[in-house]
Amino acid sequence: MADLFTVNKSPFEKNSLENAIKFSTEGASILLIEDGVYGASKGTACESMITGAAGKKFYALKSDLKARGIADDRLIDGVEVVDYAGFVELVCSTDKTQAWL
Amino acid sequence: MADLFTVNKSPFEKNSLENAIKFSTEGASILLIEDGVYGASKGTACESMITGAAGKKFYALKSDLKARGIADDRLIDGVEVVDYAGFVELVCSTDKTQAWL
Amino acid sequence: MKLSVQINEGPYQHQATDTAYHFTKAALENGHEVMRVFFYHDGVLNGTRLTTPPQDDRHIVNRWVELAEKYNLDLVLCVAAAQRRGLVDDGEAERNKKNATNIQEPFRISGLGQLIEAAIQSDRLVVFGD
Amino acid sequence: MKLSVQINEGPYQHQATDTAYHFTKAALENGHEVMRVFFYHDGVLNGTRLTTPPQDDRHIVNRWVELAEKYNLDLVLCVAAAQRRGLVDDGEAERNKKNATNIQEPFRISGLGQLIEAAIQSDRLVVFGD
Amino acid sequence: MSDIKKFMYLNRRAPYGTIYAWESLEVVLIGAAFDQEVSLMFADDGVYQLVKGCDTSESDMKNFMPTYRTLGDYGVRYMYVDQASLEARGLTADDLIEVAWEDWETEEEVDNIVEVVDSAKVTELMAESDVVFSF
Amino acid sequence: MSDIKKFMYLNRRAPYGTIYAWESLEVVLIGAAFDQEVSLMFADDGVYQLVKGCDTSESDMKNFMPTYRTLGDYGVRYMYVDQASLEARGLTADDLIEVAWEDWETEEEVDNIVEVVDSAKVTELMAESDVVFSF
Repeated sequence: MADLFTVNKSPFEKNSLENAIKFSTEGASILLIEDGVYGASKGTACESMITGAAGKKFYALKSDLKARGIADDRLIDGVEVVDYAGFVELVCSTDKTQAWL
Repeated sequence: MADLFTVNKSPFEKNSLENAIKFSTEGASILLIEDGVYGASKGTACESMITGAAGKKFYALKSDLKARGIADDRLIDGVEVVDYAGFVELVCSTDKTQAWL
Repeated sequence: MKLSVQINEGPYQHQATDTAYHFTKAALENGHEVMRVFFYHDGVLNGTRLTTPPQDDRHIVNRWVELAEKYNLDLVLCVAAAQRRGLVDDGEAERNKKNATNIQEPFRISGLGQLIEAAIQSDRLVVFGD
Repeated sequence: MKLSVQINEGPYQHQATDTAYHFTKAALENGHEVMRVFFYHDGVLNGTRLTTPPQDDRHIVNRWVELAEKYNLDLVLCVAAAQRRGLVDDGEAERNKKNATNIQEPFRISGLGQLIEAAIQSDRLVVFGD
Repeated sequence: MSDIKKFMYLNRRAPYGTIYAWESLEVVLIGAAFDQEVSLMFADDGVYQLVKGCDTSESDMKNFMPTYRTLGDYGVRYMYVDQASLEARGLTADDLIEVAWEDWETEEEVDNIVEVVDSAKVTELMAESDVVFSF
Repeated sequence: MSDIKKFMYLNRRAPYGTIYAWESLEVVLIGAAFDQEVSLMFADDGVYQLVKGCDTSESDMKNFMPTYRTLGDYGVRYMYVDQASLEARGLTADDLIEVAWEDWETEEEVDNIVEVVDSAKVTELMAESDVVFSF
């Protein structure tokens, strides 16, 4: 298994998502939380960060998507929505968790 | 007179400097403070933000430059170094001060 | 699994504490052990009993207390960070000659070694910050 | 000129407070009037008397106090922000049934109207934040 | 200078991830008691503050979207949104809430004071203001 | 799993503008009492933490540069710097402090444990670590 990276910053504000992708290995999981979930939206100027990232799996936290009004049909294809239990499961099923603040 | 914009973020971390330049008028003064002073360095990937900004005047706070080891000979040409008294003077001699956080 | 959690930010200003709380709660509810929640940097401000949030908002401090009581959770504030930011228990009040305390039980103030120990003994350390 | 200052961050975590302090001091030393320093968001944490920073570091809270005493400076903490973050004076302690206070004199707790008033009456409002 | 100043509240941060958006709104509400000319500007991630359909029930945070809708009653006359910021985020005016306004004395009404403006206009509006509040 | 874990302290923030760099260093110092394999990684604005010639006398903040120089004595064996981050900032290894290291038991000595590595190596080193501390 590879690592889990959490990203909590908007990709428009900070380069956290970009660098989490850059510095993670093939097979890594990247979980978008807090303002990080904006990175999961389709049709934005930052969309290609995720659509262009081969070999990584992306997740977004459900309650943070809902709080920000990002409906499921606006998500980039392949981004999986998880709840907090899913977050815990991701932490446990990967080698370690790195907060990419 | 035009406005004073203060920028306290590294241009590598956040788009504050870029947008302060974009949203300020001709003749505006832009003062780099705290981590914002990194934007005043020559030879960086962000250098063109300042060298390419026509019609704006740039300042950098002396004590913040010194704390970060940025010597005078590393400053982009035309960036003026001010101390806190100079900061106060800039605030008073411009129309208003906008913190571009 | 045995998890530990580190929190770098204070309540309300950043969502980090909220996320950490919901994560910790979910971990406990799903049968995992949470060895320790370590509050560092402004995170120590989670441990004050003097907050009065608006009635229509969540009470972040009390939420931690209830979780700690239900699961016997170890809530540790870093002493160095607490001193800088004015978080004081009886011991600290005596040592630093302060005439009041503001810590909420069962938060406790201890050293950074508690974070290192948690990192060594836990299967996972999960960090929440700004 | 008549200036006012707004501070959005707490001490130590962000440099904003340091910058605001040096700016305010320079303004006063250069003959300007500083009508008010208004502490908002985590900025209210500047007003606690319970901090004990390391001896080789600056004492941010005391620095404000000394400046206030020398220049009769008005240091105002926003009441709503203070309640969320556990900054308490005698009045707040009584109102919200808290058994301790942590405010440092001459900081005072008041409403957001004090910020609006400062913005109206001052020639310049200068904001320091994150 | 007259007693009436042009106040602009500059919003450049996303809601919920930090408290700045909400505590900034609290200033606007309190400020209504003072008779100033008030506008709000949303740029960068600040445009997210006005996106419709936010539901904070699962995240246990206070949903302050309803408060934005009442701003017309709190003396706010103009709410501007930077077009480039909106477009970069794949959003249009249709994704944003509407805020109505009515002058109780003159009975003048405006259906929606939320207005998308280009960058040059943002610059002009900020420059025209007497005080810009940043959070 | 053995009792010895590989700890990595990940530094991605500039010094002084926030306290994270300094309080992160305090963890490293305290952590020296525990026998783990410790490395520090500097990337993004974190590379600024190692720049020579900082002088905080005028800003009244504590200068913690001297503390970095002593890290070899605190059990830190490796200090890595991301090359791309360094180059984007117009810096080279010559701009950074040097940190010496000596193993008191074996008398093995290293003049400078600060090493500039490429992005692939950063990824590899992080992946190899058992715990990554973020501040």
